[in-house]
Amino acid sequence: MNLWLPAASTNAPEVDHLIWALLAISVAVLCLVFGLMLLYMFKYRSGSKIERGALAKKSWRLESAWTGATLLAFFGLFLWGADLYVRLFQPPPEALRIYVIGKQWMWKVEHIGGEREINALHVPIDMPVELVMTSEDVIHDFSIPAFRVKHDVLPGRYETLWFEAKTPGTYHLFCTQFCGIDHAHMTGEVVAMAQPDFERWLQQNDPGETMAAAGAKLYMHYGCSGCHGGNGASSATAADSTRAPRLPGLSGSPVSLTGGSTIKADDEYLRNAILNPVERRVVGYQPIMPSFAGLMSEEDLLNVIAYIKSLSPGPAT
Amino acid sequence: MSTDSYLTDGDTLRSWLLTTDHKRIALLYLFTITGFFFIGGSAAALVRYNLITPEGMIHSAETYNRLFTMHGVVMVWFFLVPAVPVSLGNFLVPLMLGARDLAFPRLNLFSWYLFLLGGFIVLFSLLMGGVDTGWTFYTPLSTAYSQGYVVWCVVGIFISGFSSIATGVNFIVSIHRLRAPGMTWFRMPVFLWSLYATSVILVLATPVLAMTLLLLAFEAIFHIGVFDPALGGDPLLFQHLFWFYSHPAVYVMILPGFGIVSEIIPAFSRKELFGYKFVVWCSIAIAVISFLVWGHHMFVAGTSIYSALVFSILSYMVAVPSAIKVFNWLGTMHKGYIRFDAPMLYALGFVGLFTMGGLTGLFVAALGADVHLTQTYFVVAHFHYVMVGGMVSAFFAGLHYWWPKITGRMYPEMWGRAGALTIFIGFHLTFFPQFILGYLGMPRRYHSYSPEFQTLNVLSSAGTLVLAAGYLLPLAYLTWSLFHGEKARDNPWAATGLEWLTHSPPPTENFAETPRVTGKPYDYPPPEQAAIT
Amino acid sequence: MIETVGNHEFQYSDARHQSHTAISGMWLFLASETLFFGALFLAWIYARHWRLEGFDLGARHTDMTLGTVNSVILITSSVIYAAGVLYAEAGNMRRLVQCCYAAMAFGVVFLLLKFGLEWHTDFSHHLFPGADFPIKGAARGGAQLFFVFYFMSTALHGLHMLIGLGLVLWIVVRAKRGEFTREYTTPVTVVGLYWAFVDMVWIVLYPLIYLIGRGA
Amino acid sequence: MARRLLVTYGLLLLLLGIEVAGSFLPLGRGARPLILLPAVIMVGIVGLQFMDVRSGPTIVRLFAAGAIIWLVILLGLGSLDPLTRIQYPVPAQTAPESY
Repeated sequence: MNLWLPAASTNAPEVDHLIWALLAISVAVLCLVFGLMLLYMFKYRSGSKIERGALAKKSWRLESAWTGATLLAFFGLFLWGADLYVRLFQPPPEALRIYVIGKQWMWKVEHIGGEREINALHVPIDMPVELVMTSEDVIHDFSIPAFRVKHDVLPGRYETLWFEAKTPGTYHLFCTQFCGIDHAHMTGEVVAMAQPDFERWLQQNDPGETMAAAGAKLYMHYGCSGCHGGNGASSATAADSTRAPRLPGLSGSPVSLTGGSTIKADDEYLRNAILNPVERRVVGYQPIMPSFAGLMSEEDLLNVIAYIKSLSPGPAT
Repeated sequence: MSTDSYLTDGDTLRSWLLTTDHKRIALLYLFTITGFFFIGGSAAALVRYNLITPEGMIHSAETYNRLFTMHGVVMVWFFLVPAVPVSLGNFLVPLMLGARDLAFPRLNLFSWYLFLLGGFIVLFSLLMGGVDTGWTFYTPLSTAYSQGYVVWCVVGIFISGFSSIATGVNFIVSIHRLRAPGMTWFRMPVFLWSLYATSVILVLATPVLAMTLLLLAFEAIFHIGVFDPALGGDPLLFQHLFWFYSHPAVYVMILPGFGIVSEIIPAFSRKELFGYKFVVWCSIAIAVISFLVWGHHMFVAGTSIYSALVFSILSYMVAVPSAIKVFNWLGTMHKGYIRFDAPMLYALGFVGLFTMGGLTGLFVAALGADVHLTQTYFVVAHFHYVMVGGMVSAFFAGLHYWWPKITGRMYPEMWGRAGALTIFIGFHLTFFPQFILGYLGMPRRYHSYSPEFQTLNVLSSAGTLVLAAGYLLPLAYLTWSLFHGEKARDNPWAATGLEWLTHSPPPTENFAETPRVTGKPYDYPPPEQAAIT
Repeated sequence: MIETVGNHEFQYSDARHQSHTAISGMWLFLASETLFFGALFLAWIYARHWRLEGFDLGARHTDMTLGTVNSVILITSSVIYAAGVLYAEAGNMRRLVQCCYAAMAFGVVFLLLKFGLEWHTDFSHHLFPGADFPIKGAARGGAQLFFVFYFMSTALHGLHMLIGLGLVLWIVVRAKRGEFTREYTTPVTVVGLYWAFVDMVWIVLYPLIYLIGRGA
Repeated sequence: MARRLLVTYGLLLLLLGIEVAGSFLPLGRGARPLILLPAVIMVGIVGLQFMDVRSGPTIVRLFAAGAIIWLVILLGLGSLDPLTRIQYPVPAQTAPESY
């Protein structure tokens, strides 16, 4: 029976400090409550003859004292917890992005270079890793207790989770949102490796075709080239360029939409644009793009998005 | 025992099944919820039996999923939410008010039949095909991917929800309109205040549950996409609507417990309740703030950061009134003349266990810690400490305290104390190891788990046996006391409160003439003056 | 059963005490009904927020003239019933019965227009969310969500209308039996509260369904 | 008394007219819920006139206020999440050329 959970990521010790602080406060309050209760039970039991003295009439001074103390302590705990939480939602820009797809009772993981894993996740240590996760059916939850992180994986949306592994080793991976019959078997292992080991592992499992390359093939297969042109540069003739927006340089740049809002063209925007194009229509284009919802599997979608992003300058993360 | 009590006033089946006497309806409810308590309890015992070995004693995960769902559904909607308000509440509210019955007696009887109908439909769905979604029915699992009788189960809960609304309306209107002459708002016992706060939550939260379950049933039948992202809906909408009801519902479970303990501790410390006004305003504050905090169930569910921050600070605010209550109970015991009868032991058990449950609530309200601790056995232990350690202990305390008034018989004192201690020990043995399991990361609702968690799980399953024995003990000696218990006097505890002015068991019309209230509710003189034999 | 002691049940001190209790009981029930529909309004906010374009497109497929006519009818019906309550308090039971009949007539017309005409045309256009939903393309999801809200809210409101009509009919029966006097008109007031609440729900539902989706 | 009812009836129809007219204004997509304003006023009128909130027992006003406050809690706090939910927080794109 081990009573100790390895703290294998950079934020794990901070979460542990918060939990130990909460534990300390709880034990202190428990000693106060249990101590007073036992003291009164013994000292003021009906048989004892000790002098009870005058009963305190005005109670509000005491009441406001312990209310104020509780409020102060709680506000401090809230701030500490909130600080950790907000940092959990701000992945550093240089994070290595790995795609995770939850499916009823298994985890599929895809690296940029095309390496694929089932119920396993190999990550380098001392480098921030950002998981971009979606689900193909019900809500799952990608949870790594040793890294003190978990986040629900929702169908129809991308959810992100980032951590920076610190100590190499193999740690548990659990699905912690009830997802059906074999929810208990939807587990796996997270292997944190030193940088060189990770590079060697990538080489061994390199399928020879990066996500972007796979995406290019799918781009042709699904007929995107018909409107957006061979390499997404909108077909040669100027007339056609009004049919569909140009794709090179799109990823990461601001896009102005009908209805007046402008948002950044990130993964979620590209996904929405493919699955229900009319929702986030670019200003100046007719809603003629068909919806690919239900036609394109999650893996293909991720690969096509990787390809579109590879057309833009800058990183192909 | 006076011959013409409400028990002997007509003994045909019809006089019981068509009664509008709040005391008889309370007994009908008491038998019903006891039945549901033991159904839910046996499901829990099977769940713990399965978790003895890492690969699970029950070989099929499907059966295990249906068992813990049954445990959740039956315990939440058919024992914890109704328990105190419908049994002790129905019996005592008119008596404590000095009234002859509740404001709408026929509505009260109708609410029992609704409760029964909802209960049978849910039991039918649980036993026929079983529901495998957990009592939280998260979509799209419950609407698109579940094989169980989810729609039937949801209809059953929908119907029993109206029984809660009816009870809530009855209590609120009765407390407003039927108080005895002289009983101003601040001369009312705290038990009535806590039932008032509970009824406010029942009336205002249950309708949202009704609509949520209706939307869920429509989605499951017609696949209309309200919650299914493939068709444009948002699964988080279901979670928001569900927890908008379900968090106030956990305060529906604990508030009556506060009321009972605030009655018992002054009675057995022979001392006035410390800070009466603070305890009263804390109950009202809990009823209001409990509606603002439901987001803390969804910190990792994918809601926005800002709403998580707002819900976290509000969750800390709702913990303050509960802390104030605990300090006031201790203040009451200070310089008191404490007697250790069974009700007092249960009440002290409540204070201890509820404090531990409440403090672990601070862990999961802190955003940083919640990310690690949520969806693990830490949360399971937290809400069992508050609900089983808190609410069920308070329910047993109230049951023993008012047993002479309800049945006219005294429960066997030594057996009562033995029951209290067994439950206290069995409870800790069952649920304390789960805190450690939760920190180590063992997820909840797992049919099989990794081997390193086995020792703590075996410890917890062993504790379940002691706890089960602890719960069967009162069932035995209370039933025994119905026939062979010593005759109870009208006021065995020399307690204050209008319910102790009438006979036990009280006549059908409660009071010969409506009592007048003159003083504060808890003026207990030190024992030299009021000798209790 | 409950033996009435001089026109009020035994647990009340006097008739006025019981009538006020019945009124406050109905008000509390209406508070719970408000939150029952409130959950549906939250679903409206979510669906319209995520699928704005499709949702409003779906809203433009509703028949606005019919909706507006129905609103006028329901407002008229609740004004007439309010007049009936005033007549009852003035002791003129014959007028009360007439007002009840008029209010019920308008209510029935509302239901006929809504379920007979409007739903019939909607079903003929296959507007109920399902396989043969006419609006294709990407806006389909949002439009279907709108019609989920449309059919569910009108069905629930219609159900409450039927209950309301039943209650008004019950008032007519009791008035005919002469149970109401100038002093004792509590049931008339209580049913008036319920009927006004049903009108309130429609007043809020009408713009959510017919107006907000339209516009330049 | 009948005059008060007729005035109420006229007021309600007037507000209904304003509402319908308002729906033709070129309001932006987001601002369309402003059309609900006349509806809220109408609900207030029906509450005050037909349900005579003012003359009934005091707790009627308590329950009416309670219903409104809880509705605001449900709709306000409930819609806080979708309105502020960043779909997919993407930091600025300045990553090293590692792959």
